[in-house]
Amino acid sequence: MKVKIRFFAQFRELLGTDIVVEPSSGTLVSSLIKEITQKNKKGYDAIFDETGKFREFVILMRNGKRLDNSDANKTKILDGDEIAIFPPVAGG
Amino acid sequence: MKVKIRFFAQFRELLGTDIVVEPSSGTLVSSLIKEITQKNKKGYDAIFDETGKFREFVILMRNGKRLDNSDANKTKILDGDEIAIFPPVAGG
Amino acid sequence: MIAIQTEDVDIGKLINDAKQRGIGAIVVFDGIVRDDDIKEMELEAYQQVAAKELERISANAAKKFNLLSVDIIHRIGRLKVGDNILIIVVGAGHRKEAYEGSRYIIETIKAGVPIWKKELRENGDRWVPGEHQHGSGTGKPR
Amino acid sequence: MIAIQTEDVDIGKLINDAKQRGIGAIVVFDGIVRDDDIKEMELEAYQQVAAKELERISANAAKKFNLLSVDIIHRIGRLKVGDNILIIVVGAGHRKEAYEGSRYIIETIKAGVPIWKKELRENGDRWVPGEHQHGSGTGKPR
Repeated sequence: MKVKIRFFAQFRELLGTDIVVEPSSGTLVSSLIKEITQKNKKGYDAIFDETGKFREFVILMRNGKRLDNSDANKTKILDGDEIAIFPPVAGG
Repeated sequence: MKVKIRFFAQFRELLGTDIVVEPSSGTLVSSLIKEITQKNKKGYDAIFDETGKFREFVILMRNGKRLDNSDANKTKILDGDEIAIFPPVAGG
Repeated sequence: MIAIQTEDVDIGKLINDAKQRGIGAIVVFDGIVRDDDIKEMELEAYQQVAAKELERISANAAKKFNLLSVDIIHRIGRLKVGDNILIIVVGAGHRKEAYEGSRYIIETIKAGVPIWKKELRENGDRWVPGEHQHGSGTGKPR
Repeated sequence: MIAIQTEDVDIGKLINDAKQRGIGAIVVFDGIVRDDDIKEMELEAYQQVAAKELERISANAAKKFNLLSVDIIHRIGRLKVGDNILIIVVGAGHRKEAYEGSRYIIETIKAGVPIWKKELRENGDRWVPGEHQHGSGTGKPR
């Protein structure tokens, strides 16, 4: 299956954006993000704390809808999903 | 002495505006207005109640400054004064 | 720019001109002749006093809300539905000040600047009653 | 008109186009790049989601405050000091609705629309921290 990962703002600068990956069936959202961010220590540290949990301010979206950080540990990625990871917004 | 009387809005329609009069020295503001409005009953009634007092909503100004209606009975007209009489404002 | 005038004004230009050092937010209020079954509206001002009042309101608002820029243009004369009556443009460092300053100015104008409006209607003309009570008494305006 | 775009917009024209049956008050909010020692500002959006959010905020505001007209244009890309960032034009029957609707829209945008700003400064760039806390926890954003 194919999934698109999108980082924004600081996270994009560290990790890139529009990353297409092909995870195996049953992969959890949190595992997939962890796997992708491993490639850049600063990027990983910006998103996860020392215990490997999402930092409190990190926002996740799955197909344009908020996904609670704690639910990301229970939610399986589906084919065609778009997962967005970003810091607090600052528009306006 | 010369004094200018200015009515606005409804009062202007009934009584005219920029009326230049030459009252005798010592004339009170209220007396002068009463004298001028006598010429038009509707105009007089719009400004004064049955007892001859200014209606509550009538606003007076002397040289661009608010003159309390009750003070108009004690205030003498001076040469060059501009007296304005108008209903509640409705700008904006 | 503070003015009481018959002419309309270019709001886009006012906004551009308001941009100056320190400005992060501009709020514009535009009061418009509404189509309440009226044909036209006729506005009248006690010009000298109203202009001085607008200057005073502008200065007070600038001080009270840290406004960096204030324009108030109040039109008089004959206006038709959709025409601008009153345009207020304020600029400030931040949005809170700009919104609050703008609102303060319109409310203060409504409360006390000597300007009057008459609606010209099919079924007869009507002087618009003010929103506030201004006489020395406590009764209602007619 | 609801848009997230790089181009600027003609505010005077937006105001004119907003005039329609029933409108008595228009309030414009214009958010501007302030000269806080910055050279330029770079704006980035999660475009599809942000546009949908703006549509939703516009519809909610219209319903909640009886707005007859709502435009929201949020700019992205590289902007310089004095440039418009966000323009909100709302039209309503009366001023109270127009002011409150406008304020509601800007506050709701600030609180949750996925758009980010980076200040480009002489002494290094800086991502502007949001005004609100959005994660699932209670800690402060960095």
